[in-house]
Amino acid sequence: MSAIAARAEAGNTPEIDEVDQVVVRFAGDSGDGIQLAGTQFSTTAVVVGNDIATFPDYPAEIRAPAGSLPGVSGYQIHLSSHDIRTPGDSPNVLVAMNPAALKTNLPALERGGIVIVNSDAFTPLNLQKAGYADNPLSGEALSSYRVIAVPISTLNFKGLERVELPKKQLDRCKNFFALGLVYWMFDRPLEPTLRWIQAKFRNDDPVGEANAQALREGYHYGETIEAPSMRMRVGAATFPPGVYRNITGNGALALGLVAASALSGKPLFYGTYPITPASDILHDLSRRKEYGVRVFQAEDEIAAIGAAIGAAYGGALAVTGTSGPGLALKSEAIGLAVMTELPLVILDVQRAGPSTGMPTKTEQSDLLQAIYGRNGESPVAVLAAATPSDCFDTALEACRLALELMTPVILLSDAYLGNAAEPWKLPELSSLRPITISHPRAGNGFLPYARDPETMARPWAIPGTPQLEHRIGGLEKADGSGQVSYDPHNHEHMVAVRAERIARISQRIAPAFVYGAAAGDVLIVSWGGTKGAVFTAVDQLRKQGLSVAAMHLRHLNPLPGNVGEVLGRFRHVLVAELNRGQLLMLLRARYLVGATGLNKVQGLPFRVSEIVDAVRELLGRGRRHLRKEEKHGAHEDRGTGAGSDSALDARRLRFGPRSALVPGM
Amino acid sequence: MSAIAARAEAGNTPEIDEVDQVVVRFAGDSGDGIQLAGTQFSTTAVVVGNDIATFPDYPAEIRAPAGSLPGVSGYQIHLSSHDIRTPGDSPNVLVAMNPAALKTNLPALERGGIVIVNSDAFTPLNLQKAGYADNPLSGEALSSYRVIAVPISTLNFKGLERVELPKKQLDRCKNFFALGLVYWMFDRPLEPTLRWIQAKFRNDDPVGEANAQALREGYHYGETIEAPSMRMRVGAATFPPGVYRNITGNGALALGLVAASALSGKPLFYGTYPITPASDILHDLSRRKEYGVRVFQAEDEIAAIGAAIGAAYGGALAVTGTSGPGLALKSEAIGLAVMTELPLVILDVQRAGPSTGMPTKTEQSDLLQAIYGRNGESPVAVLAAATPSDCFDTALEACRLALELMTPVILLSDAYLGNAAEPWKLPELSSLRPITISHPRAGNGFLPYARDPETMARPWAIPGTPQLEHRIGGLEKADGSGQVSYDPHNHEHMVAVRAERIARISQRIAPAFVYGAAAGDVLIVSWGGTKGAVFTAVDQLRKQGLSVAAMHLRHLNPLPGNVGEVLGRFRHVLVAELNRGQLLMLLRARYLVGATGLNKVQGLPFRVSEIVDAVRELLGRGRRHLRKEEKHGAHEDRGTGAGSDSALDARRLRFGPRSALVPGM
Amino acid sequence: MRWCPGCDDYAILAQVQKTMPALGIPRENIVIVSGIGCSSRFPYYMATYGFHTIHGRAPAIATGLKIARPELSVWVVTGDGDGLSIGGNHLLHAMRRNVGLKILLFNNRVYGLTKGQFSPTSEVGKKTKSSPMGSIERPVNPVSFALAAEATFVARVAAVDQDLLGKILRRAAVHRGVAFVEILQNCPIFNDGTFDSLTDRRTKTDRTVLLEHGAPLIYGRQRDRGLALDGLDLRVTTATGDGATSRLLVHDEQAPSATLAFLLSRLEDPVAVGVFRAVESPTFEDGVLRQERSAAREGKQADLETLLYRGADTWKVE
Amino acid sequence: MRWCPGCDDYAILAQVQKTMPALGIPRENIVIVSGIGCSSRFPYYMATYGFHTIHGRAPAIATGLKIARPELSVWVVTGDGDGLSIGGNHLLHAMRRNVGLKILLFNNRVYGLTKGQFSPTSEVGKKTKSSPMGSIERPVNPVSFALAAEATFVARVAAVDQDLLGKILRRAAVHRGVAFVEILQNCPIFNDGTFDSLTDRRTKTDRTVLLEHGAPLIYGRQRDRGLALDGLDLRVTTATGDGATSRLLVHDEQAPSATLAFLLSRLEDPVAVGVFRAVESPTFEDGVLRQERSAAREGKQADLETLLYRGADTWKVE
Ligand SMILES: Cc1ncc(C[n+]2csc(CCOP(=O)(O)OP(=O)(O)O)c2C)c(N)n1
Ligand SMILES: Cc1ncc(C[n+]2csc(CCOP(=O)(O)OP(=O)(O)O)c2C)c(N)n1
Ligand code: SF4
Ligand code: SF4
Ligand SMILES: [Mg+2]
Ligand SMILES: [Mg+2]
Repeated sequence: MSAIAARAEAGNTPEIDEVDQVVVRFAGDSGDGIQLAGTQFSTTAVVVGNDIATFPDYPAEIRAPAGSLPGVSGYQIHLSSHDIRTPGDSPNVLVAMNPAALKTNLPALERGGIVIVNSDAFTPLNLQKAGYADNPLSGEALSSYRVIAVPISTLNFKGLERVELPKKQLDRCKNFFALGLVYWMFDRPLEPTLRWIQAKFRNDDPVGEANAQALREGYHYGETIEAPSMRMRVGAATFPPGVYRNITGNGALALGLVAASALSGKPLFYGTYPITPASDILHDLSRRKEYGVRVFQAEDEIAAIGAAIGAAYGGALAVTGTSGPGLALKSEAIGLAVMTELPLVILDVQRAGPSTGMPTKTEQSDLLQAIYGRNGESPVAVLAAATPSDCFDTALEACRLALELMTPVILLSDAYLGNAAEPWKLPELSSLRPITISHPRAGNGFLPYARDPETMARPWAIPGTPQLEHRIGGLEKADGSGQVSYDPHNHEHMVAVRAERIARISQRIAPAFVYGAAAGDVLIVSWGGTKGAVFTAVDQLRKQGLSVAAMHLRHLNPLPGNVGEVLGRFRHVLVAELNRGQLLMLLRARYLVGATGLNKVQGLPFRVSEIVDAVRELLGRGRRHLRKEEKHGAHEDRGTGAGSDSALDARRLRFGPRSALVPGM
Repeated sequence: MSAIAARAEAGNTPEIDEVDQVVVRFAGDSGDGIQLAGTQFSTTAVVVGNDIATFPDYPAEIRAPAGSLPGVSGYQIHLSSHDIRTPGDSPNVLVAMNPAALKTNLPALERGGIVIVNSDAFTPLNLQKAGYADNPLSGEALSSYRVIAVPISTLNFKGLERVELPKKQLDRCKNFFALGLVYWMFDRPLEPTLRWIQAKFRNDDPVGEANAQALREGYHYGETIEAPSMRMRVGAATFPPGVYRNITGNGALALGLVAASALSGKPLFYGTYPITPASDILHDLSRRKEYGVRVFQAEDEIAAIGAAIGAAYGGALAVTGTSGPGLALKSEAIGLAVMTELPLVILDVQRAGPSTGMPTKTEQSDLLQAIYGRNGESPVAVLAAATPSDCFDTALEACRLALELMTPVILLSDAYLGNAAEPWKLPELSSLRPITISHPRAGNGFLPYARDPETMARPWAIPGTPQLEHRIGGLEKADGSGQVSYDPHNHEHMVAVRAERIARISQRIAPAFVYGAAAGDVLIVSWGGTKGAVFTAVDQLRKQGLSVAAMHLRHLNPLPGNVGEVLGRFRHVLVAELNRGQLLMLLRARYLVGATGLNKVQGLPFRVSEIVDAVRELLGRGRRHLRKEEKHGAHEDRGTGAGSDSALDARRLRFGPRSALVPGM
Repeated sequence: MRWCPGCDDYAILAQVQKTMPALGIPRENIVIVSGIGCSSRFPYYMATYGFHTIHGRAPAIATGLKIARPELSVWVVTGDGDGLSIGGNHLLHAMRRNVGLKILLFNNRVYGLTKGQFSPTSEVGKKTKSSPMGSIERPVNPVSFALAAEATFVARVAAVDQDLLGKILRRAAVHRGVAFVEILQNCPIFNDGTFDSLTDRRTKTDRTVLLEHGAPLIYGRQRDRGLALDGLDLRVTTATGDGATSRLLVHDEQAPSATLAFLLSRLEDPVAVGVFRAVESPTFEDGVLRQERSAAREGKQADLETLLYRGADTWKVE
Repeated sequence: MRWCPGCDDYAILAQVQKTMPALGIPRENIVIVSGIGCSSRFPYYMATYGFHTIHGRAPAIATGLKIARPELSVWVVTGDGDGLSIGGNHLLHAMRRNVGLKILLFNNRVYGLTKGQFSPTSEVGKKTKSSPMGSIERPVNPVSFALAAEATFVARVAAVDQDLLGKILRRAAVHRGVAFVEILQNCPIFNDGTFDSLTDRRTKTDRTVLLEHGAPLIYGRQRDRGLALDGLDLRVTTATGDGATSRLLVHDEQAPSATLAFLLSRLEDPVAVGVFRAVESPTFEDGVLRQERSAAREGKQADLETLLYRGADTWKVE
């Protein structure tokens, strides 16, 4: 039970509690403006000085019917007076705008938590759509929570009586009413949101007026509630000095690309085709024409990467962005970039697969596709961003590698990172290292596949340069001259060279950073958006006196040079990822390490507790099974009938039981 | 030195030597009819009762200029009076129709071997095109070989004086002249080839007449040669009783698909887009309309697999075929077949990559693409054929798995297998097991994602069946109902189910077969077209008293159940493949076995001696380095300069030095 | 259902649901194949067989199905992005081959499902999330595209024009060969009102001309305007007064050449709706069946034994 | 060089090599982008920049290059398979966008490089390795396709008609916007003689009509035949005798509507060669530059500091 729930139960507390941190989730119909309410709440939190982490969880690609379960949109915010890294495991406060929102989100709420519901929405029809036989507001269903049932729709209408707008439009303001109420509850200023409304709507636009008024009404309604221990205050966190802004992963990726363009002096070309959850990068970059960013919305993903390859050939900082299905389509063209050794950055904002899968949900299941998903031996560099703001740094690094080493680079993000927001301490401009590129100039004896002795990069001779006219293409090249070659030994040599070009990156990059114990019982290995949950779990486990550390990898191909050595320092290696064990396989193959996987494939990020429990289990101290699937045995039985037992066996066989570490060779 | 070279040197032998086996290579311009001569020679060998194995080695996709080095076409035949498995490491006899053919092929010829050259083609221009400063026929260049220089063009013209055809066309018959000479040398009957000519040309067609005449002229010319120890005879091999035919891998694949159609009672649908080296399957199946085969040449590879998926949904035995770049394009659509659990066979006749690579050359570098080259967790079954005739059995098995388990299956062949030929003992019709399929019939409560408890296959309800109307698609499905579902636990469950469906295949398939020692020092693991070379190497090594065995895998995903156990029985595991270690990675990851790779990436199949040497080296008895790349250090230095040393280090690091086996878990 | 309130997709669905049962095709013989997009969710709302495939590939998948099962009634539902952007080539080739598919392209001139980027049918200057300063691409005209691709039945109709939609759906259903129908569809969320002037009762009759085979091209609230040929161009003229009708162009959907249809497809004021073209031509699946039958007729045996033992030179080892 | 002896690709190469230097474009500013096919080996034989890419994607790759570097002269070389089969969609969209590419499509009506399968331009009934009983697909007409895709410059010429080829190449080079040229190319190995009647000296003048802007459409050995309009169709008529010329249609490559060009593109006897259409329209790359300049003009700052520190709400922690 969190401090908040505990206090709420105590029932007798000062008017406004000071709490360390709180997790709030807004939930409602996708038409209810939940994402907007959530964003406003987090902006205000940031203004007030909290550290925050957010997790917007949209309904899927489809437009959901009002009041239905799949139509529920959620936005979770973790606010804290200290440093936090995840949007929180389970909300302390849930705002549910209708029965469906309550139904889907209640299981996540902590016991004893606070539920604010729009009681007006609990109509027989809506209850039925949500699959409630009885109205949960009247029975015992919510007895273990603190319920604040507010007729939000009615009160909102009443408060907006004087605004001249159709009823339908007035009703759309109820998210602001709810937001106002939550602001009251957390003792937040209304100004930041009022300012936003002012900027967004013309002065005389009644919609702006209605929203502002609804917000105030909600706040004032709070004042009238007669219930104890409802209000709390989360103090400001101490941040390192600097200038901050709030940023999502997709926003940071876009900024990182534009920054790389500035740092390299190469114009940014972004070729893409819209796809969830990567489209926001397109939208963002489309608005940056003054930076010389040329955005090309192509007819499909193949044309998008094709255009990017053409732009790279022409001397641009060429980037193409997509999600998993689009990456699959780009496979063949990536091979062309490998063969022609052109600089190219490929963004994959991963989503839950296979196939169309669950397009708005997060997953980390494109790693092996990124590394191996092409014909022939065609190595590329693969990186993954760890947090929303790390998307900026990772984008910079991907561009740097691509441009300095003349290679395609795949950057993996995911739906969670892409949409989640956090405060970001802006880098000092002076700390941003320029990206150095030198194009060869006119001269004799030009060899398009001559190589830099250190980086093995070939020269980037761009059209328009006199005397360097040359031909490149997808057929095997003779090293040096770049002429088409079918010589068997040249081919073997070039295959080795292409591998080596990438392998050498491990000499350029920082060694993998180990967080927590330097050696000991358990090393959790992670990559991508799971970093926050993993590091938080390490903190908790270490507080529990366990010898645990985490190694989070930004570079997946090649791996940093020290990985094998670090693995060897721990008794157990647990590889935590939102897939069925993709990094796990790479580590086992390369280091012959008997690592175990902690895998979750639910379209959701890890909860901290899942990692904590897994480590305790691994050390024989846990109370539940390690493998996620086993937890849902009942569910599985339903589907597979007699098969489920052997299903588990087969899976266990796949990577073996939690085994002792076999040191890497 | 082979028996043949030895005898030739002895210089004093009976008129026609009896030899055990011989390797002959025809080489010349792609316009010289080399492939035809080679095919005729092998057909005759087969008629005479030899066991044979062939290796056609075309010039690349490009039309090569006459007389140039890249324009050389080769056809190697191994004929033997006993059971053989490879086209032979190095030819004993080389027929070189011009200087370029001599230049490219001489290095492969055994010392002391016989060279037949068309001396007419050794003109200054041709010598220059081949890069010969001096005419090799006049200097010492060929002193370690037995050279038969024949003015083939002149003699051919003379012999065809009376045939009424333009000179250019008469000249085209010189391949038949050369073939006639080789028939004389090996004491072969002309009848099979004469019969072929008769069937091919109308009786009064002067081209047919010219070819037949040229063949006879060549033979008779042989009679006039005054040189000792020129002729040899390879006796008939003893084959198990049965009916035989000669077959290439692509031919066998096509036959296997049609046979599977007959055995399953499902019409065959083949959707494809032409691509080297898979196009011959298209050509073959296009001529089988009487079998109800519907071939669709689509506008691209995506449409080809799309159409196949549509046909599968409609109830056909649906197949799509391509090579590596085409497989890359099909990635996204394969994911759809995974999600919709439709039966689909995907053929990949691999070629040297990456990108366009070397389109006519062989390689095994699409294995990881086949297993992992898609977004999300999207497992499919992956099989590989081992020999040309095994393509038939593997095609049958792929179809059986797809149809019985409702899953996409990828079948890997390669350019070598596709074009190589061998005698094939036809299966008894009664030995071909029917493929059993049951479509659900009209009825209530139909669940499109209900599962067979054993195979986990969902029902194949095809349009046209009353009452089973249902919807499928690429969005995540609820198990059972097949409705779109975003439920986190359902997703996790379905991801597990899809994995398990494939994993269970290991219970249906035969355990991996071990050839040679049951346990001991070295286990060579191989897959695909390398089987012949590996098994032959095992024979040789065992004759040398070494404790060696081979495990050849037809099933790459999932692996047979006994693999881990077999690996554990050997001190060293050597994984031989024509890539940089793809199966090696899978085995190391899964079994934590410290296996070593024997890798060759030259666009060419293994030579037996390369495997023999590698094993001896592994056991400390060899005389050369293990890793192929190291052998070409000089070559590598040329390209990478200072980098090559660390290149090797990096590679060594990658999979470690030959290490002791860590038993699988 | 899962479209936004007020989406025209509901109107199309309603009409399709109404029309289908009247076609006399058993429900189990109808298959609806779609790609990805709001429009492509269509199969879920039909009680027929349905396949919600991947983005842009529905025409290819439907082609395979139709070749394998020519007796089925195969419908493709696609959008302006699905069908003309990523899937343009498949659509083109399906039409060129005259595969007997019924293709419904819901044109809302925007990418709906991905929340509002410009599409290949968006107008020049269109401001969207991905074209904040206006699109600079000249739009594809779906009907012209279908005509150039040699489609044998080509029509255009607004979603809300329920009667005409029903009529066209029925005609498409019975057409032998490919039928292409562009359906003008409003997306109230991301591109509201884009076809308003063509569908609004007050402006519709002045802004659209209904194509009727054999009838002169007359339109306008008072039916006082018409179209006449002016060399190779179309000209608006009065449809009343002396000799007016004789000046007017008469629509011929069966014209051997597609020129008239092509001209009509490009009209912008008025916009032509109805059937542009309806001609007969051998279908792809008929060609497949014909060759199959003729191969069988040539007396070629087709059983396993023939396949393996008689297809090539064999020899026997005793 | 690596085409078969007698291949028409040599003729095209010869003319391109002859024409390019005369264009006044510095060699280093010329880039030839090709796909995969015999035709696509073209860049290797030019001393300019060249990119031999992957099958069908050359128009997309060239589009990216042209957007990034509008000042370059970017040529696309493609085949009937590369450009109209796998690459049809990219070609369509490049033309629709009016990207300033010069596209040469070598049409030999067969897949040459993969050794002789039918292509999207092969005639119905064509027997090839993959259509042993004859192709059942209706061919695409590349010129009609380009016109429907709104290409602003469209021409057709036989490879062996060197003078005309040269003339057209020069015009394509200076055209602002996309230029599409179908080059009829004989493949002596897999499709020998497919255009013989159009290129053979004896039949050529009777079988082809040369389009000349502003001139009446006259052809024939004696220049005694001409083309006249018959409603919306073209009709062959005599070009001599009373009032003949006034009856004849006059070619207008600049006609605002593509109708005439479309009609001419479909002629089969005679076949039209020359420039079908040459009109002006804003190019894609100009649109890109225009928006870029106007964004800059709006006075928006564009440096790293603005990007990071001024683009959004920030706050300072001391
Ligand atoms: C391979 C792939 N690329 C991109 C997407 C994302 N996507 C889904 S629908 C769509 C466009 C839909 O537009 P349209 O076809 O006009 O349909 P509408 O939603 O407007 O009905 C896109 C780009 C995808 N699902 N798959
Ligand atoms: C992805 C992919 N699919 C298929 C091929 C095989 N392929 C190479 S060229 C070609 C067709 C060439 O035809 P065309 O464009 O007409 O060129 P031509 O050789 O006739 O000049 C094909 C199918 C390939 N290289 N890549
Ligand atoms: S986004 Fe537009 S097209 Fe899609 S469902 Fe909503 S209204 Fe309809
Ligand atoms: S195959 Fe045909 S198109 Fe290709 S090079 Fe030879 S003649 Fe030319
Ligand atoms: Mg749309
Ligand atoms: Mg061609």
